[in-house]
Amino acid sequence: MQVKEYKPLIVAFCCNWCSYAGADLAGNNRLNYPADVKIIRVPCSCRVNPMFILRAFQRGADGVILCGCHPGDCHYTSGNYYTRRRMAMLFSMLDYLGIERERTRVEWVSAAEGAKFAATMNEFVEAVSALGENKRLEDLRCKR
Amino acid sequence: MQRIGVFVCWCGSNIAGTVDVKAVAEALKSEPGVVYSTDYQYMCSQAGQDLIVQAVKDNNLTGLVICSCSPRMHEATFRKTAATAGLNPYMVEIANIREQCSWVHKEMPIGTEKAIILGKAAVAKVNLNTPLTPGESPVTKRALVIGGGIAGIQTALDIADAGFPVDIVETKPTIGGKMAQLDKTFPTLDCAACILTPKMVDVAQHEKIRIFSYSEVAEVKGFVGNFDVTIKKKARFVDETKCTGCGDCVDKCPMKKNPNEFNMGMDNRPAIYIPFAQAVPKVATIDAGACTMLKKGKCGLCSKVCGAGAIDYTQKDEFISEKYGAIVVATGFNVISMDKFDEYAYNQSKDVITSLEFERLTNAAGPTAGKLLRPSDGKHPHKIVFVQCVGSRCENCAEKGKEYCSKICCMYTAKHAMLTRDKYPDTDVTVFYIDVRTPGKNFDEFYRRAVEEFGVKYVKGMVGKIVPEGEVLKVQASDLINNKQMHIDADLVVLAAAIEPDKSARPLATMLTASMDTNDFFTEAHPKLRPVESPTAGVFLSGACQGPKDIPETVSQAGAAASKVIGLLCKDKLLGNPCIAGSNELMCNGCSSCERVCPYGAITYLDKEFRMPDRTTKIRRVASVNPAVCQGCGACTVACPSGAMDLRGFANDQIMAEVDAICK
Amino acid sequence: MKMSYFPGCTLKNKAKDLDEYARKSAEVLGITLEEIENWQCCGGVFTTSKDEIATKLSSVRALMDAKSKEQPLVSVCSACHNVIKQTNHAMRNDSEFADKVNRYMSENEPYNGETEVLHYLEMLRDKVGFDSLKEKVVNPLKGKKIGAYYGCLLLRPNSVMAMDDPENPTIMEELIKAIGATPVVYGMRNECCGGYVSVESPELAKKKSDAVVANAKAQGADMIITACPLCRYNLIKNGADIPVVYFTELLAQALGVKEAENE
Amino acid sequence: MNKKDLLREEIIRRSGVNPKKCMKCGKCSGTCPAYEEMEFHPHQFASMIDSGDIEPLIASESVYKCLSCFACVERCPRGVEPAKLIEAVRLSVIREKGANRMTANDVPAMVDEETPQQLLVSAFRKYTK
Amino acid sequence: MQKITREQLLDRAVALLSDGTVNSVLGWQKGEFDYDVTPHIFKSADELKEGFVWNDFCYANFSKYLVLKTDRIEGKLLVFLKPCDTYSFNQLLTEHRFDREKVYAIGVGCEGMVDVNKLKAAVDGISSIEATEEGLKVTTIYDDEPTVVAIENVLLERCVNCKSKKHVAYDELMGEEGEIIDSARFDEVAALEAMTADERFAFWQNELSKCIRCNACRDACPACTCENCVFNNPNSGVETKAPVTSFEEQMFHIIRAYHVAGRCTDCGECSRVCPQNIPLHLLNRKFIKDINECYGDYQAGEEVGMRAPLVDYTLEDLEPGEVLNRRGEDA
Repeated sequence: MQVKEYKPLIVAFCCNWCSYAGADLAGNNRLNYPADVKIIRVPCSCRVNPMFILRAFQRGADGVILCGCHPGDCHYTSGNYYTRRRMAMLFSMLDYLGIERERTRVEWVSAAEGAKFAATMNEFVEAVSALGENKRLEDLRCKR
Repeated sequence: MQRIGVFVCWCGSNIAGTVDVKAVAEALKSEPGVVYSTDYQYMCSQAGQDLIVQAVKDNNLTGLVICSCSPRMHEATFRKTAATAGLNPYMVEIANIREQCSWVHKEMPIGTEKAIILGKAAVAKVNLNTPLTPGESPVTKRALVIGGGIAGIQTALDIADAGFPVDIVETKPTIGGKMAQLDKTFPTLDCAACILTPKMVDVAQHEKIRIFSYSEVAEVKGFVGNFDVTIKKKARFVDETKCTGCGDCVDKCPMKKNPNEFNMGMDNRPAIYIPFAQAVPKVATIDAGACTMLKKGKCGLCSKVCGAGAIDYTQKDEFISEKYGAIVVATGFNVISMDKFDEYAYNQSKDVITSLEFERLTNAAGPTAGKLLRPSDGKHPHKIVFVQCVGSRCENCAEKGKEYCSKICCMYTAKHAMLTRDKYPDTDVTVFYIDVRTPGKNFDEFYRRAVEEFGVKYVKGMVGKIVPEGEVLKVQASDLINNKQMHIDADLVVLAAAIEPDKSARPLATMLTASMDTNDFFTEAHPKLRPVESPTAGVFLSGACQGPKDIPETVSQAGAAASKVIGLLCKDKLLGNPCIAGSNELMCNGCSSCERVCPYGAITYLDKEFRMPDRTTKIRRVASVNPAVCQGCGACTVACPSGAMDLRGFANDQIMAEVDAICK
Repeated sequence: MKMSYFPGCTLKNKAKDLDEYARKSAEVLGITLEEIENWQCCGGVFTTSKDEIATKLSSVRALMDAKSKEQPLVSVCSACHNVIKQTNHAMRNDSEFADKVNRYMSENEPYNGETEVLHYLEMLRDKVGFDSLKEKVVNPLKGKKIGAYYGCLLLRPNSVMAMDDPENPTIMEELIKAIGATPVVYGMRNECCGGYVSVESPELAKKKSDAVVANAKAQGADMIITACPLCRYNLIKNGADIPVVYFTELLAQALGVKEAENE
Repeated sequence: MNKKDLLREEIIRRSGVNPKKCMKCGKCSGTCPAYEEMEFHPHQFASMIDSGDIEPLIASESVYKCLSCFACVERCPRGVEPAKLIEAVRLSVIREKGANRMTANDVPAMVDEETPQQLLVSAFRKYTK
Repeated sequence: MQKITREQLLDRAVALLSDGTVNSVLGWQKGEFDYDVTPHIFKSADELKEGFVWNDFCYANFSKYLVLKTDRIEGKLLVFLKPCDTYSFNQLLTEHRFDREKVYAIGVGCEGMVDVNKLKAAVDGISSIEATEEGLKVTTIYDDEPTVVAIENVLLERCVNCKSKKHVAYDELMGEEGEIIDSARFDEVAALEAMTADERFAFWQNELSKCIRCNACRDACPACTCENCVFNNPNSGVETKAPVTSFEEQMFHIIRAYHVAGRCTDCGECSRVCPQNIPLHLLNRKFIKDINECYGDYQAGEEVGMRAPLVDYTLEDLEPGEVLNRRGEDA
């Protein structure tokens, strides 16, 4: 019997001004990355509520990546600085709870960095695939 | 329940080559709310758009999902299509199945599967979309310019020439700013007064311009198009409407020994004074700290000699309130204090001066009537050393100097050196430099002329120590090219002191909720594309308050700021972006978290009365978002612990629905 | 008020005056200087190298001694002060260095730079106050035009010494005013006298010392005061033609604990 | 890492100074009181250490000419601290076996009546291991 | 044993009531057992004399009560605040959660409060408790001779790791002012951090699986004063009263800890009230420790008006990846 190849489910939140445009540029340049990545457009990385990320995990996402403008380049001047703190604290907490750190990531991708977007996604999917299915967050409250 | 139509675009083979568009249209048909689903070769073509309009009419659609190229490409197009079909333009969502699907994946089954998921997410979102209408706000057709230097003057003139009234607020008794203190201007060497004073007169005579001199901005409220500003007119103890500027009072005043700010303290002025002959307004001002009448009630001489009866010792600070549609900041710069650089002996010798002091020494209206004489003994200096980059480009001396390059020093030093050699060929002039930075039209040519035609000695190296000894200043410096240490007995040393934003800028920025960098220069909305706008809507930047600038740059930025202001004031109403934050007052805690993260100062708080379930009332502090100021970043929505703050168009439940659709 | 006192080797030999008058004057001003027992020589210069431990231990011992008594540590000699203050700064801010030292010292309680290190001049300014010093002056040194000579060790590096403006210091000028004399400010007052180089390049030291004295004289000084024995030695040896004395001598004189010398 | 780079690393670590911060203004050499006596000047120490060209510095007398007066450290606009670099090179020299520049035997010739102990102590610290 | 006596507090409360400074008193009231002490609003001197207590069981942090109670009463409310309570008091003021003008705060020195669970574990069948210099003299239903329990052995966790004996807010202080304490409160967090991810997961899975979602932690938490909690709000997208998903169930503690991050004063009420004895404070303390390490020391509530670290930033902040890996790759 052939085992079905494991395909991770990846949610990518991209800010409208830099990273979403970077993802579009990756498309324009036909740079491949796995279809496991599904992008959700937000105005700014600072719009991403930790609850969205937790919700994605809880609904079965294996990895969540948040992309925004590089620090200093935020369309709204300071949004990504808040993102940086919020996500640093959230991810550190998930790590503390024993959730694999490779499942979460923040990456700054500019509108010109189509190649970086594709490379980041390839790398992230690979890292998450290596971990396998995301069970821990779901099992955190269910000791078997 | 929404009635959603799904429209899958082939984009020729761009999408259809990797995505089975028919399968996508078919799959999305069974999603909740979807009542119509189809595909077409080019959705963005006129035929494609007509197809959408027809489908809306035939099926009474309330929301549209377009599976096509990136929303950055055609979102605006399809919103217009929706409007044509009689829908609210914000009832459209795009599933990006080209750039983020067909173009990055190769295999049809994989592309199709992903396109369906992206389509489902868009459907899930549209289900929760609500019609949005951009807010409108009126525009007060009057501009405020803060600062009356060349930047403020130029901006005010340009705005006023376009027909809008402008007020200039200047903290000094006269407009003119730093440029009025300069002698000649590089690289053309025209006299600063000759080109500036006519502009000052234009300002004074312009029927659309009012000058509030000796005044400060005390309070700013409101937002773009609707600022409420309180201006504090400081008591000058002279009735501006009566004073003719004849100067009789100035001549008679017995309190003559007060440092003359206009001449950088190198000579004295009386307690009642007019800063300089071409001052605008040409009105006397009494220095309350120096006047014996005001301090002790004795004297009153100026009042006695004033034929116009303009002296008023009882004058009080006056507060004026005015409405403005736009505010231009033009607060300019100052040279930094040389106190912390006493290796250059600025505090030990009068003959060590800053470049701005040198300007006054060479200016015909200056303390020496334009003759270059040493401040200590009035002798003509025969050996002059110029030191560049004093306090500029300092890495770790934040309390001493500045990390940035002050930009103008290379050129004015070349100018000073050249003019000195031109007027006094017997004077030996040495300039110590780290780098000579002359990017600008005719700038490097100018510097080369100083060296090649005027014989100014440029030495690559830095002065390490200056020791006053007797009549001379012993200058010890390095000459890096010749690898030697130099010792010069100079008569005069001129320090190219770094420049810094005026001290009034920081409190002003707070009032305006305009952001600043760590050096207290105002931040622009975008460093390349919006260089004369502050991120705060309706606040514009002119001149050196935004960064070091020379006169040509300042004037062009002043004009650019004016054109932005004119563009704003031309509008009768401002249409906002409807995708903005809004607070649910029933859930708001009034905790101020959202206010603290808002980059635009769009959030204020109101005390609001609420009816409680037990029929009592309760007054609570709740957040209120100003729709004209909010730009819709969403930072507040995450800072809000109770979830009261949400973002229209990207609401919590909408994004959550997208997440759910993708992760299903 | 009692304070720990680190005299240093020179003050016990060639510069006994500096020591004696420092103590006597302090007594008048209500401060008892308690000499640290078994102090060891500071080493004269602070080695800035991060991997030098041994040469800094004598300072650490003195600092720990003062800490155990909960007293500030006062020194008069500029060199001792410089070495001790820099060592203390390193103990406070360079944890790697402090760890190594503490391991070596193996005392019960690690030392982390807690002691307050004061130069005698700082003690006068910050603990006594020049105003109250002025009140205690019995022989104001009227008419004397005195150039204060700081040299390098008192002021630099300012990030550590933090005693005064390193380019325009005033602490000694304030002292001169307090004892009734007139300070003469001159540019060379914070330049080097030649220091230890005088052992092998006396000509360099001479050049440096001459420049200092010439500048002080040109600006009108008829006397130079200093806190550093080596500065004084270099200036005198290289032919200073105005008196070069320790500041403590003049202080003692003004406070009436030293007989005025025949002038 | 080759020997040259090792030496560079060593000097940088020991001094705690980053010579890359130097903007080559030459203020250190403008301020240096021992400039005339030095073959290599403070700004050259920064620049040569940065480029790994350290052997000539080690071979030069310049390391003994620095007065450790810290004027260059105080006045450097970029916080490069040249005196600490010179000190680090000097230590490389005197820590070599037998490289002490001064011995106790030299002392009698150097002192006079008034020589303060401080002078000898400092000189020993500077010239010997 | 507390240094301040019940009588001292009582006298002062009665005096403030009678001179009209305040018109009611938020204090502790005697319950069924000596260790049952409940918050109560006293309206009169008689009521106070009857029911007011001050002893080693007055652990409740009153700050949160001010949010609800100050709106409901006429005039001023007198409140007694232990040092740790004052931090919550300031934090709530920072967040404009009550009107300072309506409160008269008396800072009360505190010698540490007793963990009833620990006491019960030490002594079975408690019938009465008396505080003495030697410790708690506990009489039981089994023995005639009372048992003496040293208070150090039965202190609340938050008192064992007391962070401050200093009051940061009050109108009036009773007793001596203490100091901020350099406590070892982060040691447990550090120990967890030092574990492997698997061990941490096992630890937390074991702890959090005990949760019965009673909401006691949220209800006691002085930072959880939202007008409407996200978990009760049908529009938040996360509410699950009609449990179509188990999102709230699974994520409750993470989201709650995140929502109070930077605002939590580490008062320890969450762990104290948890009926399942889950060490919830270790979640909040993790955030506090991370914030201290990454953004500089910050104590919520130290001053009124401070900008909480998560609504602030610097240009040089660490990247999330750097924060995660700052102690090296995963242990």
